[in-house]
Amino acid sequence: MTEYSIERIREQFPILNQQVNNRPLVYLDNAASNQKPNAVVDCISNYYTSYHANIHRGAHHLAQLATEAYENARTIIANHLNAHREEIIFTYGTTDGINLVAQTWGRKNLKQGDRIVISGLEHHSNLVPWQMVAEENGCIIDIIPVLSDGTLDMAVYDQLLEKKPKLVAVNQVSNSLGTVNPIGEIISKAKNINACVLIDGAQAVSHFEVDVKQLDCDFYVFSGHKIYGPTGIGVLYGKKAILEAMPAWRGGGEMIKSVSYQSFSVNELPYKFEAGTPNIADGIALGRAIEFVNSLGLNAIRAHENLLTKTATQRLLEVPGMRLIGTAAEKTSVISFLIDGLHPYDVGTLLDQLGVAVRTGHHCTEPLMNALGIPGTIRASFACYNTLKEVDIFIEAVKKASQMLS
Amino acid sequence: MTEYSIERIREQFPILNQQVNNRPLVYLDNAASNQKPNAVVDCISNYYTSYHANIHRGAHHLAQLATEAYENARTIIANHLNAHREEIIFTYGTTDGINLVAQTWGRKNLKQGDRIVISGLEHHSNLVPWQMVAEENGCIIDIIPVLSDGTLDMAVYDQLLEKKPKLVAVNQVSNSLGTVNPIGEIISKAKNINACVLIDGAQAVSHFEVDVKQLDCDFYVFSGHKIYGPTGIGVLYGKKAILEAMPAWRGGGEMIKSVSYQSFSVNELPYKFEAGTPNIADGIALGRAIEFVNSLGLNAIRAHENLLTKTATQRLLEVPGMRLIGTAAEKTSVISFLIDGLHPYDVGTLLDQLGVAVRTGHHCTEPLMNALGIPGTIRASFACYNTLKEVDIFIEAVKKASQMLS
Amino acid sequence: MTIEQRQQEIIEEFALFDDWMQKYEHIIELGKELPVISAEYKTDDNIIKGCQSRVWLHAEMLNSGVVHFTADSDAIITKGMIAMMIRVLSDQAPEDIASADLHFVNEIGLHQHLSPTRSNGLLSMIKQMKFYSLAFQAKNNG
Amino acid sequence: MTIEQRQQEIIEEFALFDDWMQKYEHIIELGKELPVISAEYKTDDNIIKGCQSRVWLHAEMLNSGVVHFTADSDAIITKGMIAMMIRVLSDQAPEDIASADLHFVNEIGLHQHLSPTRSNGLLSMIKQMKFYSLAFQAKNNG
Ligand SMILES: Cc1ncc(COP(=O)(O)O)c(C=O)c1O
Ligand SMILES: Cc1ncc(COP(=O)(O)O)c(C=O)c1O
Repeated sequence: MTEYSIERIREQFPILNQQVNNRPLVYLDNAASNQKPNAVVDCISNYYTSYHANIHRGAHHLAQLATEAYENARTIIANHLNAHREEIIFTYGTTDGINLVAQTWGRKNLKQGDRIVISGLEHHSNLVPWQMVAEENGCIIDIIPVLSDGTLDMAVYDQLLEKKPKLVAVNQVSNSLGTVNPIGEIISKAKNINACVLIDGAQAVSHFEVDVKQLDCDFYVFSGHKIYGPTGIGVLYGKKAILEAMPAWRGGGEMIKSVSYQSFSVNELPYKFEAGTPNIADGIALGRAIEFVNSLGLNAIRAHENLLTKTATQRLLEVPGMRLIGTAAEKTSVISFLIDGLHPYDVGTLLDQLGVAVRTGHHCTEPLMNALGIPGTIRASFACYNTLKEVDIFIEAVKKASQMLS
Repeated sequence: MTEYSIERIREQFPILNQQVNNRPLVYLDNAASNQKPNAVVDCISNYYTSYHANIHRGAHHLAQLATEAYENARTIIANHLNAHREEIIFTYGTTDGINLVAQTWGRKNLKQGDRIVISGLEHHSNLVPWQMVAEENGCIIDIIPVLSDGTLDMAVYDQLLEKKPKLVAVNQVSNSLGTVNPIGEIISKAKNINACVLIDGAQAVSHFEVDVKQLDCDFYVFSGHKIYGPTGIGVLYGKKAILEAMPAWRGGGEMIKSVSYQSFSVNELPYKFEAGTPNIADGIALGRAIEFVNSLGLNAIRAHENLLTKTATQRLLEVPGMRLIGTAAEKTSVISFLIDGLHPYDVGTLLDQLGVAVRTGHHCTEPLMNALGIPGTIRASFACYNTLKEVDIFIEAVKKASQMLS
Repeated sequence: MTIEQRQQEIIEEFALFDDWMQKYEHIIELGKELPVISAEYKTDDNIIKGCQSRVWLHAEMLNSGVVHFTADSDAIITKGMIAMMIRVLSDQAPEDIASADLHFVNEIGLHQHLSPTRSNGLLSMIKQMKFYSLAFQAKNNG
Repeated sequence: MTIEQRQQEIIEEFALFDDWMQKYEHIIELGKELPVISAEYKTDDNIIKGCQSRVWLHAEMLNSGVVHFTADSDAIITKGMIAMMIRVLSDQAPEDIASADLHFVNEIGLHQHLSPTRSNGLLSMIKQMKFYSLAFQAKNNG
């Protein structure tokens, strides 16, 4: 492994090199979406300026180049997750992927009275799709409660499993608190009772290597834009046998083997779930984004992010009235906090004036915020390109904002 | 209006300026996907290198810039179609848009025994989604037959309307034959019996101005990549009252007003149908693509394309055994043809060797090909940047290929 | 004073500030000084829910024919912005409120707080103020 | 001749051509010369459906222990490619067919015809040829 050179990394992210409100931008909204290295941006431009064409079935040169690049991205992703090519479905994002599973596997297999277990930490995208199926098919959703430190109450999980749920759907990492959930344990216990397991990896893929075979989950979903790739593209991994047994979702070109005015038959995997012209450019660029993280190494990225997170967490405690939300032992580079008496929106607004971009609000986990009895949090999250210098600026900015508001 | 300067237009499409198999590329696969002007490509790069952030709810500067640009694109599209902002739903493409309507409006309103009218010219994407709903809900699909010249049998359409279909779903322009359908008449007759009307505008938007209010259709869908915009983005227009009455489709972040562990309430239009992080970059770039076509003027583009199409059609008849498929009086710049005794794949392969990119096969209209009793066609289609010189090269290439294969 | 004169007054006030910090300190001050909305009006009925901060708004028509607003927010910067909105629009004739163009927000460089993307409830609050005014006006004319 | 020797033969044959046109003329010629598959084998059972062109493939195990292939296509270039595949793989031992690396396609510059994107049925045909060989081999050993 080469040395982790933060300068060389930042050179690849020109967006970071700008002033916001006359201050250097400190971008700490990475859990919402991280920035894209030049390699990814150039990959998109290069596609459009040299080999764009609609893919598959095209007998001409550009169509061939575009198809090869797109399918090559699928292979990169498959290798990265330790999956087979046919198990990698291109979606438009995590939300799209979860809805795909809910509307196909879910509507088919979840029957009246069946139970679905999700965690209290879930993003709306891993909650609402299940509420929709549950309402349609008459299922019951059980919630694994969240303890005060932001970890899941695994004792209750064990009890919920006794009710023999058909599905367990949890995130690997909480977007609001950064909690890393024990998905190994969650999956193996669910497998013991033959429950199907979906893992929402949106917040995990930019921090951890993921081996779906070893995890043994049935579905794994993530978004390109959270792993230094473009918006509008995502991945659904599914075990081959399960994908094969699932009905198709979107109908249209490409997902069919044969069509008459009366009926259609479906194409083989993965195309069965990829109706219409796909997001070719961003699919190719997602492959490039994965090569980017692998070039740095996810372990190296995580070590760097851990240093930033630990430093920032300690120094935040210097701020009077500081209240950290989510203090699990295992966390990614997310710090959610509140300051006594101050509204997150006010703090966020002043941080923005100081050039520091954080997110405030419920982070699309409204039920979690209600369970914790808070209106939302201020959330700072670090990526591979953030620096200790930026941690300093962030801390000073929080202090300044806190002063102005008190 | 400024003069139509083909040189100045081509300068904006660097992809066209390349050699394929040692010959200048002649790109005539525009009906599958047209190429992107620099303005669109730069718009994407510029987004990622200067103001990418997750949109909506973000209190910081980059999030604000990104949100404004994305919502501004929505306004550009709304103005272009003469619709209201809330009536413009960003989708991931035509296929995604039609499935959205089929799975929400369709599943809710199409009941056992209800009839759906589609045309015999439909792309699989405007057929399979309806077959799926029809199978689930027990509906009947009626087909408006295609006459030998590639136009619709409007007398049969009148008869089908007597059976009081709930839905009429047709394309404005056939992708395989280029036939321009009389959608004004189709819509007004359908409205007389209160049928809902969906227009698939995928092949229309790069050739015609579209005024959805004047058309009075209920839904209008198209893809960005067919109007000089990026892949992975599309538009669904729907009448406000209908969109409001429709259930949501994808569940997740952004499409909700409020969520508890037990239930959710939906957000207002258009967000109700836009779950999850949208394709921000490509949404913004689609706005730019529409500004591009408007800068040339769709009438000017069409006049230019008509000249190319007319010239090419006449000259193709010089080729022995030439059989034009689709000879409607009103056509866009699509020429589908066969040469007696030759397989389309063979012709396409040799044209590719000669630098000419055409599409061969059934063009995702397999039932139409079967109805016409042909295995597929060779399809050449022109865009704003093609030239009379390229028509020459194309004709010579067809002659050469035909010679080699005979 | 007309709505326009009140806007001018605020613009002049803000012209005194050298930097954003003074400006925000002033807004925070205004927020703190905003008269408390009476508890009976701080109800769920009167809530305007932004994602980021919540706003309560109450409107009543006074006998003098002007609309009187009281409001509150859980966020202090939002509250400061509200204070300015009320200063400009409260106790004005409903037709003037309904047609008011609040250009001062732009001119003092705070337009970002009215962006729909902030979802702090402010934009909806202004819509709601105008809506109340139209309703009162209709009732008067009716 | 082994599979490898037959591949070398084809590579040398193609080395004679100066340009792509001669190459394709040769493939078209090969397509025309491909022995007709007997009608009884040109059935829907034996069809390999590409989107662009269709391929029919029949395989049988001869008493001599080699696998004999006959095939056809509706497209002449596909047929020419088939002719070469048959020339290389037909009448070889099943284990050799199953493990064959058809590098000649690359070397004569026609790999694009084996791309999955062409969907001309060729790639599936080769898969099917190997699959038959494996099946025959298993039967022999069984
Ligand atoms: C008429 C028509 N409808 C629908 C589609 C599907 O569009 P997309 O593949 O972009 O979803 C196409 C293009 O392929 C088309 O030409
Ligand atoms: C844990 C988690 N799940 C799901 C999502 C939804 O992802 P997307 O908005 O990209 O569809 C997100 C991100 O917003 C997330 O953090």
